[in-house]
Amino acid sequence: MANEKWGMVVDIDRCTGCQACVVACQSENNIPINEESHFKQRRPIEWIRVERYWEGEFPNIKARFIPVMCQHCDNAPCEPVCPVFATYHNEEGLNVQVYNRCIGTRFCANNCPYQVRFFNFWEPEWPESLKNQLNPDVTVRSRGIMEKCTFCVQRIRRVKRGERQGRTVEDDDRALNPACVNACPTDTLIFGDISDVMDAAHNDTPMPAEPKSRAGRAIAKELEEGGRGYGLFEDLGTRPNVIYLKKVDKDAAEAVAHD
Amino acid sequence: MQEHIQLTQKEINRELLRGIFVWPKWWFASVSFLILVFLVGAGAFGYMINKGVGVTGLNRPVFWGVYMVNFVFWIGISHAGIMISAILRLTQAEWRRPITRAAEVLTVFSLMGAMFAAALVHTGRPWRAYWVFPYDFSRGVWMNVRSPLIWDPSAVNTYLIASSLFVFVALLPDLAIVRDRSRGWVRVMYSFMCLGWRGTPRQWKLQAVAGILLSALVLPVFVSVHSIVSWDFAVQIGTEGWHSTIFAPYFIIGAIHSGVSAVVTVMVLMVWLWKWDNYLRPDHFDAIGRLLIVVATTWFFFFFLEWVFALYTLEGPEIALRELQIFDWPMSGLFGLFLATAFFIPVPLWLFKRVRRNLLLMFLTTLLVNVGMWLERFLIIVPALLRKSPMIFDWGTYRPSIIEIFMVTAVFAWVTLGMLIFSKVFPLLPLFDIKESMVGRDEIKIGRRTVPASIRE
Amino acid sequence: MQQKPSLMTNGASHAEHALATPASITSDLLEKHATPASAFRWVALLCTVLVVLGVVGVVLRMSDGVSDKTVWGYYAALFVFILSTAQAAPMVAIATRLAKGHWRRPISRIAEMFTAVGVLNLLLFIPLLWVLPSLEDGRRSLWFFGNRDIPGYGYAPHLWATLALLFLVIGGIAMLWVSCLPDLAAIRDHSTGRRQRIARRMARGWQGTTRQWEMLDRRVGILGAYYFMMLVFVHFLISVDFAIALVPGWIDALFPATQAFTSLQGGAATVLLTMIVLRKAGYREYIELDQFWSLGKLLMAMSLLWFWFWFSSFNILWYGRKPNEQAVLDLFITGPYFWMFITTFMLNFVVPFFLMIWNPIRKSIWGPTLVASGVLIGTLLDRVRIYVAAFSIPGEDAAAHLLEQSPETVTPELADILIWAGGLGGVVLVFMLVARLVPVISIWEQTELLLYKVHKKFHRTEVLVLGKPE
Amino acid sequence: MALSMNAAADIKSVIGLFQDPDPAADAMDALSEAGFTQAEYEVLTGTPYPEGTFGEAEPVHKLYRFPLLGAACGFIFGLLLTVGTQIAYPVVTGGKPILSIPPMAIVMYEGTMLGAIIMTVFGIVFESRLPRLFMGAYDDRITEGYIGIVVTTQKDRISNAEAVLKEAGAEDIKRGWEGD
Repeated sequence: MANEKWGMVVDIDRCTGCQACVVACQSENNIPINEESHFKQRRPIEWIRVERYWEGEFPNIKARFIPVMCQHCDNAPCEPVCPVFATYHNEEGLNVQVYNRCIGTRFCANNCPYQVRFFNFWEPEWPESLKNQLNPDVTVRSRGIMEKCTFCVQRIRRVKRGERQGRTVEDDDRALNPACVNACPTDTLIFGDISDVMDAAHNDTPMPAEPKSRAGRAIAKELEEGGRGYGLFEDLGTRPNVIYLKKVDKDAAEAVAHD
Repeated sequence: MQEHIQLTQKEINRELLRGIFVWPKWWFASVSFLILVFLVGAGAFGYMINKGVGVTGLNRPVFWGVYMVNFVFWIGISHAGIMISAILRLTQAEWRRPITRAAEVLTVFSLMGAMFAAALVHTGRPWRAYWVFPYDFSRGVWMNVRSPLIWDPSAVNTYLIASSLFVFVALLPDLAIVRDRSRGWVRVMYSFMCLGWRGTPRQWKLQAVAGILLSALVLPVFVSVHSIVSWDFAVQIGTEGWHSTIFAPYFIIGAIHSGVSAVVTVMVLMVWLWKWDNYLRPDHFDAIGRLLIVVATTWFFFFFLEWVFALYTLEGPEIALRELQIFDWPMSGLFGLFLATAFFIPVPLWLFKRVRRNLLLMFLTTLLVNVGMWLERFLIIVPALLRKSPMIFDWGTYRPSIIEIFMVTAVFAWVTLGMLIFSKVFPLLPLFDIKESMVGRDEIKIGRRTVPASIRE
Repeated sequence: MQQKPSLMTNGASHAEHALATPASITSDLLEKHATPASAFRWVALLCTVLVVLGVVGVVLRMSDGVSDKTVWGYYAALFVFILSTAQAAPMVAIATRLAKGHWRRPISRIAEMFTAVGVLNLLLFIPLLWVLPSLEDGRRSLWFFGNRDIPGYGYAPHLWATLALLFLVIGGIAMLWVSCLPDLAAIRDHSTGRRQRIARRMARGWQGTTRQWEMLDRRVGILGAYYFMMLVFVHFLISVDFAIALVPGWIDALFPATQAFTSLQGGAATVLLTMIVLRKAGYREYIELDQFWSLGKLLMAMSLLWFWFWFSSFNILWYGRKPNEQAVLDLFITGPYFWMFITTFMLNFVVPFFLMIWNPIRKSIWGPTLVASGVLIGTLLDRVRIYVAAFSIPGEDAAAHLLEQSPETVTPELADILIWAGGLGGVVLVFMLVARLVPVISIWEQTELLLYKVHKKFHRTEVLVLGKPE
Repeated sequence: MALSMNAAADIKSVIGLFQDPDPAADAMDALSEAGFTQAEYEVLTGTPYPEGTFGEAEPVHKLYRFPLLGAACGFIFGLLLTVGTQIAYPVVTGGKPILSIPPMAIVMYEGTMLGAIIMTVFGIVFESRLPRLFMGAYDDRITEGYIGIVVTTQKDRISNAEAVLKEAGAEDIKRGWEGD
């Protein structure tokens, strides 16, 4: 059978900007604590970030949230520019980063339209009290190299190792889902194998009747009737594997209707 | 050229080998000062390796800063040598003779500066930078040929090797001259370096052929090098304002603009420091000044094209970037300074023959040009990164740290140091070439006027 | 003594003009000019017939109307082809004069005479003004600053392109006239009847005073620089508003420079072909190996630059992989015009470079001529590829940001073939008409060469001494 | 080996120094009249003179073969490098083909030029008959504008050569195996 292609659905309509995904990601992936100084230096490391935009004037002002993580593009601009193959596309559709291999040219970061690649300007540090909460499955990245969201590849690996011992990869398995997905209280983030759906979408063939995963189902539904699905900066042709679902904004809809 | 200064070969030897056999005070003073500056830069580099790239002003999204600016700038300067010597050799311009070697040597040292002090130090883990070379270590992982950062080393190394060999071949006859003037172990050293040159007709003929053949071979390399450097930026779709097809020619012509200006600066210094004004006549500055006018105007045309097409798309992010460049302080100030120094002050001045023949003015204007061209690279690289993403959430600022400034100045020190030391060990003006021009010089009498002429065999 | 020219001699063979004197050159050239070769009449007749056919073709085209610009593609291509060959030819004279190359002297007049062809191109340009859609339909344009309230704003491209072309032609003809003055005076003094009357009227009382010569020198230089800048500017306007702006999603900042540059290649090729014809027409002892050799070198350098310009664009678009860039690549290179592109690539880069790199071929009469004819065909196909494709984009797509799918290849109809025949015939005809007015070899530059080029004995050998007046 | 040593032993060289080109050229003629072959005498100058100034034979060289050879080697090297490394480690990046022509073309181009230039310089040194270990008869004044004519021949004919040179008006005559 064909390999999986891991992808994610981000339903912006459900996002409350609670930042639970950010915290979960930080603790799962051994990301150093972003202290105030990091933000002052404009060097925070946040594999997933929730961008907040204000819309309109007070009092009828709206907060808009959009969680952005690595889009694991099929045509990832960051990959071909790396001189040493430190980042490439693996057979599961993941855009992987090889920490040992990276020499820190930061070329990939410049060529990423989504700003989701991060450079270790300093040696990462944790307060003594947190030394024991580091995740043993995840490398601690030294200074001078790039890092980014991996869709928690360590969790995928753990489950797939189990697969060989008879356990199968079930859809929406909490052991499989990335930390951010498990942490999301409003079910904004849906993770799964979207190979069948994306192939159909890219080849303009009809959507599969029964997509493999819940994420796939959501995408298929929205691309078919809902029409809310889109990818970030689609006009760049990067073919992201993270599909965003538009916000349903009644006021805006009415405003449009009135004009 | 116009005036005739016929000197015996004895005089030429005595004056042009002054650099080797005389030890002026200013030389020791400047060399020791430059070594100091260079060491400070080296110390800064060590500190950065020790602490991490965090000690620079770089941040997200400005991942490339003045290191890259410096890299492009020095690659640009390195284009002077081949531009001058190769093109003028091929067109057999008589006035090239005293200039060529200084230009080529400038090429060699600025290339080294660009490679080590700029391209290398800007990586996060410099001690692993050798992985960009085809070196199959135990993991069996090769470099990624599809990356412009692999094209870069291949091109820059080719150019460095080529230009060094170019200098070496043209040095052989002059090394023989030094050998015959020196005694003891110095003589041994020089006779070793000049490979036992004797000056048979065969050797002279091959010198002539070599000059033309090597020029023809190095020119394509010179074009490819800066094109590839420009593609480091132009292939990127992630950064607004870099993804433009014009970058290769735009960078090349800009490089020639700054490079030829740098050569003029060096020429003036040679006159002032080594008193070689019998060989670098006002006519030479006149001719090269005219060349500069043409180059600068062409460069301005490409600059104009680049801007036209940036605005032509009328895309939001592009407009935001251009607004940052021309309206937001401090970029606006830098932009104005860049335009004034790179084009609008020097070029109108060069239009006057009196200015072109005035060493001091040429010195100042050409220095201005290079200030402007450094700023140009800065304004291409940094603002584009500041306005990198359409998501205004990520727009940032950048201020180079003292560490970065130390390392940038160290590169300037390195190149100047290189030139000074070279001028002490080797003849910086090609003696045999100048002697040839004296032999081959002739004049044609037309009525009362004598027109300077030269023998073409 | 006839010595084999070595690398240093710049190809000057010592026998050349050994016995020539100013008087002999002048009388010989005037005599050749007064009595053209026997074939002259027949060629002129043939060209006139072609021009008539061309007019018929244009009329046919007109009958299709100007609403659908697709059918006008080949017409536009012809216009740009003439712009980038005949109208670029004068650059050969201008550039080499700037570089004080003595080898240019026999051919600089040939190059300058092509400025007159601009008149033909001005006429050809008129119908395009109606064909090109106005900006009101929202297509992108160079004139993004245009204020939409100004009446007729939509026709900014038409206006500026026309003006630029006009000034180009005027400046060019002025340059030709100024540099012809001494020769016209010579005709005036050594001829009778109508030719003398015309020459007198055109020579404007040239006497050859020192002041007049200085004026001539300065004016020719200034007009040359002006012509070059105008040429680049015209290419810029035409290529942006008549090609790039018509193709949605085509953002190629280099293209105007590429077209301007490749036009220089076409110009050099044009001059080379004219040279070989004139050699046949009895100017053999003036247009010699040296000229072919030097232009051959020029062609080699330009073929390399051609590849460089092309690759600079292609590499960026290929690497970027944006959808709009992929669409443009498909339209111009991999798609309907694939074979046309391959032929251009061969004729403008591969063949010139790999033939001209061999000195034996470069240093011959037939070698550069062969390559030049190839280059001309290549330039022709290139212009057809760009402009026919651009004109074949349906108008409604113009406002889009992405070309959804490239249109079919457009094949020339009878009218197009007639127009092309007429256009090319017209170029030759204009050149021949000018050749009746002024000598095709510049008399004064040839005689001037005698002052600066001397063969001397140098100890045991003979050397060529070239004077470089400042 | 020993034989060649002996041969080298009785091959001697002598140099005559001239101020001006004309007497030097006369000396060359005189030498040829005296029965010395073109291979036995050559002129040394401190600066390039136009070919044939002293009536010497125009030197022929095969320099143009070297860059072609070098270019061929460099091109093949570049081809093997690009193709080989990509196939040895086939990793997909950015959806580009494993063997992408444009990047390969760039690297192969640089390889070609590098090979051509290195071989050219090698060719120049080789064709100039350098490096030369034993200088033979030579004088420092040559790089001061003097023109030297070196005769390299059997020991027994050296004196004859010296006579010819003196006859032609050499200012100074030095033997290769004496002095310096």
